[in-house]
Formats: sequence, C-alpha cells, structure tokens
Amino acid sequence: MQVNEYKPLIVAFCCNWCSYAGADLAGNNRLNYPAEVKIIRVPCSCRVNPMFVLRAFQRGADGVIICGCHPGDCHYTSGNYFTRRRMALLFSMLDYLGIEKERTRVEWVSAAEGAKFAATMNDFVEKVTALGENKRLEDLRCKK
Amino acid sequence: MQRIGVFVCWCGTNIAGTVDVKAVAEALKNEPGVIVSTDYQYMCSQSGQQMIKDAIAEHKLTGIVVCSCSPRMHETTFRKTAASAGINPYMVEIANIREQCSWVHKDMPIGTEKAIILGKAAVAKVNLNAPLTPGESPVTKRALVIGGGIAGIQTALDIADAGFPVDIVEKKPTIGGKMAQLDKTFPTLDCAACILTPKMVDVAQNDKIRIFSYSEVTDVKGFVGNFDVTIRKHARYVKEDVCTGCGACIEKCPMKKVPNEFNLGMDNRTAIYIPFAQATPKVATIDPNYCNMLKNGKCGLCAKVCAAGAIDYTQKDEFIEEKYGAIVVATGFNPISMEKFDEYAYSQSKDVITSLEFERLTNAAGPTAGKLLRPSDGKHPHTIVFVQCVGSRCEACAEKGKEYCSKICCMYTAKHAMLTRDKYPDTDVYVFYIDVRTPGKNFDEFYRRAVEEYGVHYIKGMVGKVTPEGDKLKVQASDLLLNKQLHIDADLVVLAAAIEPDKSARPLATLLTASMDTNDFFTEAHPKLRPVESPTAGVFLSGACQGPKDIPETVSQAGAAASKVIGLLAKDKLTGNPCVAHSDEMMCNGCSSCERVCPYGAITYNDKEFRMPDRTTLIRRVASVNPAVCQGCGACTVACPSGAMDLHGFASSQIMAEVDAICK
Amino acid sequence: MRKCSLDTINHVFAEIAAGSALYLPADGTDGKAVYTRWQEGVEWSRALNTVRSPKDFFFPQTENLMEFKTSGKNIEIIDTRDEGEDFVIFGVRACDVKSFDILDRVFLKEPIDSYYASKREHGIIISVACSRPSETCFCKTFGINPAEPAGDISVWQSENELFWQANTEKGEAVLNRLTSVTEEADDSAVVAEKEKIGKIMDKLPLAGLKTDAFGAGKTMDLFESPYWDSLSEACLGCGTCTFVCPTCQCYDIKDFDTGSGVVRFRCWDSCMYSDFTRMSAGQPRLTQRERFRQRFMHKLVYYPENNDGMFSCVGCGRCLAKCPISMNIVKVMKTIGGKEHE
Amino acid sequence: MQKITREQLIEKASALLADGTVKQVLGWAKGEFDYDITPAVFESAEELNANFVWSDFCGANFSKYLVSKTRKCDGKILVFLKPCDTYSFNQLLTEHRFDREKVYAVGIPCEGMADIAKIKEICADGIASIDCEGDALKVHTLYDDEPVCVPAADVLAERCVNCKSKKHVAYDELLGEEGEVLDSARFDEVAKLEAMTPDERFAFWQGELSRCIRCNACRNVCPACTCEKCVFDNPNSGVENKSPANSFEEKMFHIIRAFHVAGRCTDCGECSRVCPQHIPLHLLNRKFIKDIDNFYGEYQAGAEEGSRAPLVDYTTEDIEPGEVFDRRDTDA
Amino acid sequence: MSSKNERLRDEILKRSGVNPKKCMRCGKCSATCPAYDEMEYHPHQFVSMVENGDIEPLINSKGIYRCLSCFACVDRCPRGVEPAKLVEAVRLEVIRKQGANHLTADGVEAFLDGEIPQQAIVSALRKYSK
Repeated sequence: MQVNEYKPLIVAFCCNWCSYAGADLAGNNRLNYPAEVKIIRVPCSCRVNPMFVLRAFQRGADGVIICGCHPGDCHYTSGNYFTRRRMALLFSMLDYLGIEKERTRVEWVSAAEGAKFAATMNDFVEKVTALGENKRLEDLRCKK
Repeated sequence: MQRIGVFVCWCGTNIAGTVDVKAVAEALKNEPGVIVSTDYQYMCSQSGQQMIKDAIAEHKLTGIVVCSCSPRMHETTFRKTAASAGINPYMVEIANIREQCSWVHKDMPIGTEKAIILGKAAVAKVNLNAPLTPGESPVTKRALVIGGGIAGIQTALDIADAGFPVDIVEKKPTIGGKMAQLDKTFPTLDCAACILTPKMVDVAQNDKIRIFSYSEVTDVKGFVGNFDVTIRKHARYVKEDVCTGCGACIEKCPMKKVPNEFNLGMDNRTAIYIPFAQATPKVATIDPNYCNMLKNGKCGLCAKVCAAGAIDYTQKDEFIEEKYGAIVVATGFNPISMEKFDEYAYSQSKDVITSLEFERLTNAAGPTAGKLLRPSDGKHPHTIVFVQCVGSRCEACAEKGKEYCSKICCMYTAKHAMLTRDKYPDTDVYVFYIDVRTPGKNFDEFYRRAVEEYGVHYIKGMVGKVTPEGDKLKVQASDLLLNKQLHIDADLVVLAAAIEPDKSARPLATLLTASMDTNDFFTEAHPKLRPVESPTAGVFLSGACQGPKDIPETVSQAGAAASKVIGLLAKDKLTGNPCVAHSDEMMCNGCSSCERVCPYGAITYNDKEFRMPDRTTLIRRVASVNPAVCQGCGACTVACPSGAMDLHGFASSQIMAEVDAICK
Repeated sequence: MRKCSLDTINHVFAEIAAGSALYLPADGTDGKAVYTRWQEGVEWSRALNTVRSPKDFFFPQTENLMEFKTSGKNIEIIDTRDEGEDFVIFGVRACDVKSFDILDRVFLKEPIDSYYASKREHGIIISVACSRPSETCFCKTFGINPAEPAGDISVWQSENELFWQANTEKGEAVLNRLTSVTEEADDSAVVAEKEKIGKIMDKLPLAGLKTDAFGAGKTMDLFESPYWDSLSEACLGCGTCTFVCPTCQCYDIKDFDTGSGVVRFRCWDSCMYSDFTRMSAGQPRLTQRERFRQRFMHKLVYYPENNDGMFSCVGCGRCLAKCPISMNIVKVMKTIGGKEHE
Repeated sequence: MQKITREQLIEKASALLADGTVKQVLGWAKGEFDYDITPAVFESAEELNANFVWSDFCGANFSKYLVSKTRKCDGKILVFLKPCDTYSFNQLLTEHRFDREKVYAVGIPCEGMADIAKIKEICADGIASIDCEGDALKVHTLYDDEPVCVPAADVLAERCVNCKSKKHVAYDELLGEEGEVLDSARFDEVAKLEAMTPDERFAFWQGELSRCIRCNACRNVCPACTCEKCVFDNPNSGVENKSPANSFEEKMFHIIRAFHVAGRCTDCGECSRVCPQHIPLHLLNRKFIKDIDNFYGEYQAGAEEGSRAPLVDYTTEDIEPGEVFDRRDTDA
Repeated sequence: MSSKNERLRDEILKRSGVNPKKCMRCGKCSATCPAYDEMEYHPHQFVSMVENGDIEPLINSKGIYRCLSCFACVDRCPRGVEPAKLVEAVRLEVIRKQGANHLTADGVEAFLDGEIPQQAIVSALRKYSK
C-alpha cells in the first residue's frame, strides 16, 4: 500500500425509506465499500437542496451522491421525480461551469438493493479517486 | 447550548469487532456541547437504557447521541428511553456505526475513524435539534361517501353500522349505480335487484345515513379529520320531502319521448320520472331539458295532478356545506364508447349492442320485459355472437380503447351466454375470446358449465368485422385453433366493452388532491399494503374507481374502506408526525412553488397582515403548512427559493451541520 | 521634471517593477480597465479610468483580520497580519488620489486602522492628469483639478510623451530609480497640457454643478426634503454605487466557520442594503428612502461636518456610469439643492 | 428608433390619469445625458410633459416595481410594458406577487434598446448628446466637431440582438402593432460554451465570475428575485455571504441564484444589462432555459399566466441526471 | 432454430420495425383479413412464425403475394403489431434475393381495367415497387 494514497471524501445523501435501508442491507450482508463514503439520512431525496451539494464541495468533499427510491416507488409518491429534475439541471449547470461531471451522481437504490448500494459506492469512489482532489469547487479557507 | 450525552454501543462484537468503541467515545468527548461520552456492550438492553436514563438525570442532559445500529432499528427504542427520562424524544440522534460502518469495513483504524466522524455529525445535528411535539387535530365524526353504487352503499352501511353518521352524494336521482341495471349476477346467478334493493332500503331507512341524490361535490377544503365539503344539490323541481313517489305525475306527463338512460336509451320515459321502481329515494325528478313547463312555461300538468303538492318549478340548485372526518370515493365506472369501433358496426346496426344493453334486454324490468328480442325488429335472435375484449387490452390506439384488462367481461359474458342457452335452447351462442380469465371462487367452474352443460361455442379468436346485411349481421372471425376464418350470420352481436372510470372522477381527484394514474383510476397509498387508502390522508377508495372489479370484490373493498374510516372516526384526536414542514411567514413571498410540489395538498395560502419595520401594515399572501396533512418529505423546502420553508427534524441548518462535520 | 516617450513607457514600468510591485490600469477580458499587476506584456489602458476604484489597494473588498483555531473546546487566536511590501500604483486619476485623503480621515484617525495604515504606508501613488475627461466627470465641483493630480508622483501626458514630477520623498525615491529611462524636461509641454485640460473642463456638461446647498450644518435644511421620496423611488437597493465609489468606506465584520476554525474577516458593506448596520433591535433606517438619503447626506453633509467641510465625493462619475437605474449624486444635488445650482 | 413616440405615450398616460382610470404612471424619466434614464412615478400630465422620455435607452423593465408600487398606491398604476417586460409581468402574476386589479398595463412595441457601453466602445468617452434619427444614432462628443453616426443595429443590447419575442403576452391595452414570437439565436452562445472542453469552460467562467463585486444589482433588478429575504442576506440560511470572498463564493452565489430562478426566469436580460462588471449572467440563465427546453419540452416562463414552472413539475419519463450530458451533446 | 433464421428474423424485424412480442394471440388480424383463404399462412401465423425465426416457409409461400396490403390487420390489431409490415418485409427479402422487381411502376398500367378498385392499385404499387 502506498503512503499518502489519495482518499477522496464522499458525501452520500440517502432517503430514509429506500436507499438508507439499502445501505443498511449492504451492512447486513457485509458488503464492503470504501469508508470514504459518509451517509447523511434525509427523509426523501427531494429534501436535498442544491445548496447542500455545493456546501459539501465547499467544505472539502470530492464527490456528492444522492440516492433515492426508484422513480415511481417514492414513499411520498413524487419526491424523487422532483429530485430527478433538480439534480439533472444542477449537474448540467456544474458541468457547464467546467466542474467535473463525475463528481456528482444520482442513483436509485431500493431497500432491497444492498448489493447495488455497495456496487454503486465502489464505482463512485473509484471514479472520484481517478479525478483526484476537488479543485474547481473548493474553498481554500476550509482546507487545513 | 445543548448538554449532550454520547453513548457508544459495542453491539457485542458487531461494532466493537471493527470499531474501537472506547476511542470513539473518547474522541467525541471534545465535541461542542458534549458533556458525557461513554460506551457499553448493549445500549439497547435494559441496563444500557438505564445507563442513558441515569446519565440524563445526573448530567442534566438535553440531547442524546447513540452510536449504534441503524436508526431504522432502534431509533424508536432510544426515543422512548429519552422520553421516559424526561427529555423530548426528538432530542435523540443515532449515528449508524454498525450497518454503515463496522459491518462494511474490515480495518479497525478505518472503521474507528469513520465512526468518530459519523458520531461528530450526529453531535452537530443534535446541537441544532429542537424539542418537537406531534400536532393534534380533532376528528369530525362524520363520513362522506361520494357515489351511491354498490360500493358506496356498502361502505355507508358499514360505517353507519359502527355508529357514525354518513352522507352519500350521488349525482343521479337515485342510488343503486350500475348494479341496479344488471339482471343476474355471476357466479351464483342471483338477481341483482333481489340482493341490491334490500341494501338500498337499508340505506334509506338508516337514520345515520343521509342521501344527497341528484347532487355533486363542488368543493373540498381542509384535511384528514376536518374536511369542509360543499355539495351542490341540483334542482329536481320536486320537493323531496313531500313527494310520495306515487307516480301520478308520470302517467300524466305529456312529454313521453325522452330516451330512458336507465335502459340505455332502448326505450323512452317521461320528462318527469322515477328512474326505476325501487329507486331510492323514490322521488320524482323533472328533466329540465325536456319539461315543457320549464322550457317555455306551457304545461304544468304534473303540478295539477300531484296530490301532495310536491312539484316546484321554481326550485333552484342548493349548496350544502358540511364537515366530514373522512371521505370515501366510490365513483365507479362506465363502459367505454363503442362509437370508434367501426369494424363492429355498433353505430350502423341496432342489433350490435353492448353487454350492459344486453343486461337490460334480459331484465324483467327492461324495455322488453325480460324477453330477449332484437332491438331492430323485436324478433327473437337465433344466432348470437359475443365478442370479448372490445377496447380492453388495446394498446395500439389510446383514443379507442384501454390498455388494461377490464376484468369483469369474461365472467359476465359466460353468464350471458349461459342464461341465453338456458332460456332459449334453440339459440346458437358463440363467444369469441382471446383468453378466458376466471380467477375467483367458483369462477372457472361457472365458465366450464357454460361450455359443457349449456353448449356455448367458445372460440379462441377474434371477430374482425361485422357487416349488417339484410336482417343479418355478417360476422367474420378467426378460429385460431382450427386455423380457419369463420363467417357467421348472426342475429345479434354483443360487445363486451371495456370499462373506464366515471368522467366525474378526474375533477373530483383535483378537489381532493388525490392522485390518479394515467387511466384516471385513483391511486392507492400502497398497491399492496394500503389498497383502500389514497395517498391523501383521510381519503379512501371503494369500488371500481380504483380499478376494474366485480361485485364481490367491490363489496369487500367497500367493507375494507369502511373499516379504515371507522378506525379513523373512532379517534377523538389525530396525532401527527412532528417532522413536518413549516413556513416562516416573514420570509414567505407566497409564490406557490411549495404548494405545487406538495403531493398531499398540505400547503394553503392566506392573506396575512404584517407590521412592517416602518410601522406601516402590509397584507401579504403567505403559505402555511397543515401539520396534520404534511408527511414530511421536504419537497417544498427545496422548491422554496427564499428558504422560508423548512422541515422539523431535518432542518437545512441541521443537514448542513452534518455536511460540515463529515467534511471537516 | 522628467520625461519619457510614450513608446518606451514599458521600459519605465519595467524599471519600477524591478524595485517593487507595480499596478496599473490594463484592459481586462471584458475590455474594461482594471488595476493589474504589471509584467512584460501588460499594456497600460487608454481608458479614462477603471470600473473599480483604487481604494481596493488599501481597503480591499474582503480582508482577513484574524483567525481562530478550535480543537475540541479550546480556541486559539492567530494573528494573520503580515509585514507587507512596498508597491506602486500607476495611473491614478486626480479624483481617486483625492479619495485617499477622504479614506485617510476615516481610517487613520484614532483608533488607527492598522490594516489600512500598513497598506497605505507601503503604497506609492503615481497619478496621471486627465487629458480627456468624460461627460460624467464633475471633480471640479469638489475643488479637484484633474490637471493637477496629487500623489507621490504626478504624471502628465502630451501627444507622445509623459512628464513626471515627484511630489513627496517616496515619489522622489522612485523617480530617482528611473533616471536611465527618463530624461530631464522643462514644464512647457505640461503647462500647455494643463491649459488644454482646463478648457475642456469648462465645456463639460456637469461643469456648473455647485455644492452651495450642501456641507456642514445643512442637516436640518435637507433631512426632510420632500424630494427624497421621488429620488429614491426607483432605487433597487443594490450596492453598485457604493462598491464602485472610491470614497465609500463602510464595512461589515463577519466570521467564517471553516470547520476547523474561524476566519474573521471584514468586507465592504453598503448603506443601500436593507440589512446594513442591523442590530438586535433591527436596523435604524427602515426604508429604502432613508437608506438612500443616508448615503447622500453622508457624502454631502455629515462627512463635511466631521471633516472640516471636506465633501466625501470626488466627482469621479463611476456611480453615474454604473447605477442600474441611473440615479446618482448629480441628480440628487440638482434636485435637493434646487435648480439654481445647476 | 422607436416606432411609437414619446408624445403618444404621454397622451395615453395623461388621458388615463385625467379620466381617473389610473392614479400613477410608471414611466421613464429623463436624466442628465440622453442615456441615463431613471424609472419614475408620474402623477400628472405636467410631470409627464416635463420629464417623461421614451427613447432607445428605456431598457428598464418595470414589472418588478409593481410588487412594491402596488402595495403603496391606493389606486391603479399605469405601467408601460415592452414585449419582453410582459413575460416578467405574467410570471410575477403567476407567483401572486402583485394584485392584477391594481395595474393598468399598456403594451408598447419596442424596436430594441441601445447599449450605451457599445456606443462608448465606438465613440470613447465624452458623449455630449445622442440623437436617434431613423436607423442611426448621432453621437455628439466633447472631442469631435462632427457627430459620430452609429447604426442603431450595431449598438443594440445583447438581449435585443437576440430578441425572443415582439409579442405582448399580457396587457390591458396595446399601443401600436402586435408583434410575434421570434425565432432567436439566443442559445448560440450557450451552445458555443457547451462545445468547449470542461477546462476551457472552467477558465471562461472563472474569468468572468472573478470580476463579480457582489453588488447584488443582478439580483435586485431581477423580476424573478422577489423573495422577501434572499438566502444570501439571511444569516440563518447557512449560505449568507456579503462579498465574493473567493472563487467558491462567486460561483456559489451565481449557481444558486440561477437555480432559484430556473424555470421562472423569462430571459428578460436585466441582470446582464445592469452588471457593472459586464458579466454575461444571461448565459447562466439561458443554460437552464436551454436544458429545460431540451429535457422537458419547450417552456417559456411568463408566456402564459399560471403555467406550471418545470421545476415544480415532472413526468414519470423524465431524463435521468446522469444522462443530461449525452443528451445535450447530441441535441446541441 | 438455425442461426441463419435468427439472422433473417432480425433482419426482417429491423426492416419492418415490428415487435412480434407485443402480439397477444387474439387473431383479430386473421379475422379481419380479406385474403385469408388465399394465404397458406394467415396473418396471426405469420407473426408467430417470424417471432420463432421460421422464415424459410414464408419466403417460399405464395401467400405473401396474395396479401393485398390493405393494412386492415394493421388497423385492427389492438396491440399495434402490424402484421402486414411483416409480410411486406418478407416479400422484400424475396425481391432482394432475386435482385429484381416483379413489376415496375410503368408495367402497372397494363393490368388496369375499370373494375379494379382504387385501393388495389395503390396496394400494388406499395407491394411491387421496391
């Protein structure tokens, strides 16, 4: 193992009903994914404000992933449909500003998809690791 | 500043195997607000919980962080623990260091580091937690049932039976719905009227039930337990409480050529009418489109002959406002229009009829007094062709048919075929089918009897074309099993038309903020686990408005809806989830964005007077959230550009504090 | 007096830059002049003036004051001030030079603002006379002569020569370093240039603007003027005028939580903002009319009252050019001061 | 040169003041020069005759003023609306920001407004006066004896070069002739940026946004930014900031501002017009509009009062966030 | 199923744009077909034979020229399967193999007489002119 190997910081917003339960299931099944992924529980993916996403980058996150119920399965019937539109536009805008599009992702993970949760996180961490540190949306004041 | 206690659980070796729990407890000691931080083998055990209670008492804690298994597992446990020790249960946060840490990471230093960060995030959140109290709202102990068919009738009877008052709103002059038009019912072949009309009488005589017939719901405000409903009672020009239903007016009415909708236009009625003998309420109604008196002031015969003096030509629509605790939607179905199916010549020949028309033709109270006669010439048909799936399972042309299976046609067609053969053994009966679907108790046996005992010709294949020629209907069809094209000279063709939700359902759904699918069937709160509730709290579904169903299924769903209503009305108060949205009126600009994303219709607007800093007053439109209706998804909080809308328990500041703690 | 050819100006800049950092107006990506650190390839802008004023050099829009580091429940205070180095600003116009005097009276009065003072001490100002004033210029109203710019060194530009005159010791020292790239000159060309500028100044559309109605002691006359309503009617409450103004000096002090500590910084604030000087009991100026009035009363009455009659406007015209709704101090002076002052 | 004349507008306004239909008139007041025109409230024919102007420099969109002015005035307010202003007008109505009953909207045709910055680029400083004559502007300067003649088309404001509509979508009365919705090239700039590499885009925006001085002119002039309290001014919002302390905060402000108006922005172009630093802010808003059109079907905010903004709407078949990059590339 | 048939099937499906999996075996196409008795493989069989890759027999069948291309089956099919397009695609396969048209547009005139319905002419052009 290399010394000082770059470890990205990933913030994952998970909806309480599907994806957070999916993450729990990944745990129950002892499916490994990198510890760099830190989960924040929200009632529904539609609770995630674009400001939270930017805040995470400001504070030093290298990637932000939002997980919710599959379209049509939202506990609140329509929340994830709004998430889908909001994040589609936000991500497109970030890309437009030249920020690497691989740093943001929305993934639908059901409560039964523990394996998908782990696989998604593994893949996301790998992609963000390949990109390296977030320089384009960083706030130097927050770097030590 | 909070006084926070941190409790790190070992969960035996589940957590302690991969996370250095002592190091976690130690690291969290230094976090802002943390007064005490400790670890224990099983926090959820009796002694673990006692430890938390003791710490609350000893250190006067105001907030609790438990680093343990998933909050989905034990959040409730620890909230109860906190509550029993006298602090608000919503001052507890769980850091999930088992499912999302120790179980997914193998390396102790890595697991420990992550557990500390998750703990810090939870501490950061608790620092911003506020005590939450679930809201309470009273329950109006009265139910409204919209639709007076068998679904509505059964629901109303069951609710009334439990002792709660129920109002039925029916847009036709009588309750009874589609079932009142049917002849016999499958699979037992009892007569529909025989089993329905006693229930209609029960409804009429039940002092807990009021019937608003010839009425419609025009406005719904409020929320679960507290609906304010406006009902428009159409003028029937007959005083309902005075009319005895004697029928003298009907006999005298000179306007006798009004198509009788109860018999689907196959015969006529008078301008003043009672739809059928057992109508409930049994009160006459004047059809303003045909009544000469109402149209041009000439006639007035009915008023002259009415001994009771019930006729009132000046009657106006009446608006009734009533409060309800629960609303049941039972708006039912209609067969789709056959006009677009040119290939079956429905519009060209009177002898091509729908199954519902066939019901009337075989019904003793129908236009032919129960004799099966051709509508065109009144002759007895010797060859009858039934066509199934007309407009059902039809994906290709949305303007013609429906993509779904209408579910009831296979069985009623078997019934029609069987009854025809029973009464008129000299008749040849053909049924063209794609599949015969008979899941249901005694259903397949019933269908088999039609084939085996009654000699109905079931042919796998479809009719391609019906051409009227002379007094015959040339039917061109395929027999897929014989791989032959058939040409049958039929006397009567009966189309099993697909069914669709009543047209009134869509506007009603808007009033109720209840969601619908693309076919205008009401959506259930959960397709499997909450099949009789709509996602809108306090709105329940009964019968075919939710999806095609037959009578037994409708009645059982009606009962289920009723029991849900009874369960609701039995409560004196409703306790909500306190993690709901709330709007800061000072910041809200009333733009309606939040309202448009709310799936529950929990947000309303009102004009509020503000005292401005310069001592003037200003009236502004602001949003307010009804905590009894809000389910706490948070969609509104992001739709709101000013951040006036926030969510209790998942406030923006709390989520951002978690983000900060994680990214530190 | 020294002179150099306009063609060789970059040699002079190179010489200055060899000694200390040199900033001058250069055209940015949007084609507008902005103070830029000179290096080979940077060309002095031909624009009359920069969009932002040079007050940034001494009073930047954001400036860190100190930091706190937190670990656990402990807080450590870190002094982030640095020594600072000398720097030269070239191309400052007479109005902007004057603005430094106005800022000095605020920041260098006891208690001295050490952040400002340190930068002011290190800054060497080379002013340039305005050969082509614009229609928005009204520095003359406030007694500023664009033909006689102050500063450590004054520079005049003729057709293709620049004339350099040191006014202070700091200026002298810089000019002495430039002997190899400048030559001795008499002032005849400068006199001619001054005369030319003077003639243009009289032709300017705002040449007749007077301050008679304003100044110390006029508070009671002007505070309740009925015109404030209509003047402030269209004001958007943005901070454009204050942020492009060379003399606006209000700031807010804020803490930024970095996660591992706190950065305390100050940043420009604007009296046009609704939350300006907000306190626990709210803000003293409740409506945009009051905030609008505050800005102009401060420039034209309150500041003079506290500073020996000196107005805190230098007539640079930036607000005239930049206000989104074209409301500005000239319109205010003409309306409030009465038509006779036009 | 505008087709409708100042006199026609004054006549209309005076008549409506005289017959009591309206109490106030929201119009443009003349300035010190010919181009520095200020929105103003007029209450009499005398005031109108003295100060009202209508020229190629009357760019200001009055719609947003109606929010505060209708609150203050106890009668009706006459507002002159150019075609693009009517979209903002409708959008504000959709969001219930003012009482329609208190406004008398007069639609006026617009031939496009001149951008004084473009004129100054041609004529340098020292503009003494500008006469609008036919298709040209005659600019008299302090330094030239002869006026400089500039074709009006050469100095049109960017938003007018790419005018999206000459049609008034809301008014009580229309002066002059009704125009049509135009097929503008307003997304070309956005497409050009999209075609760049991410590095180039990043460099472009870094350069543009670094000029931001956070004067809030863009926000305060924006008819979609009518929050009672902006999140960036609210210490409790967690994102409050007063200055662009670093490049993150520059981006944060502009991304969030654009996001908050996404689907509501009518592309009136006021933000870019007022930016003292000439940041092409409309390219952010138009990016959202272009994406919305591409992903969810064409939508013009304000075209129809009461229409549902795309971000408070959805279909079950919407594009996935991960697919937006491909879709854009193929549609561009 | 031979690989050749699979290739052919895919080619035919691609050419016709038909998805035979949508067929729910109702037989309405065959019920509606005016040339039913002329064809050894009826429209509904056609669909399932193509689906199964059983294409050689179709290519060799005379029936494909008996199909009038009246599109009644297309119009009536409740699932939008469009059997006539399959027939056409198979015909095209034959034509491509033979490398020539059976009939050119110019040759049509010779067959015309007053009795021929308009639709037959249009159908013929649709059918033969590839």
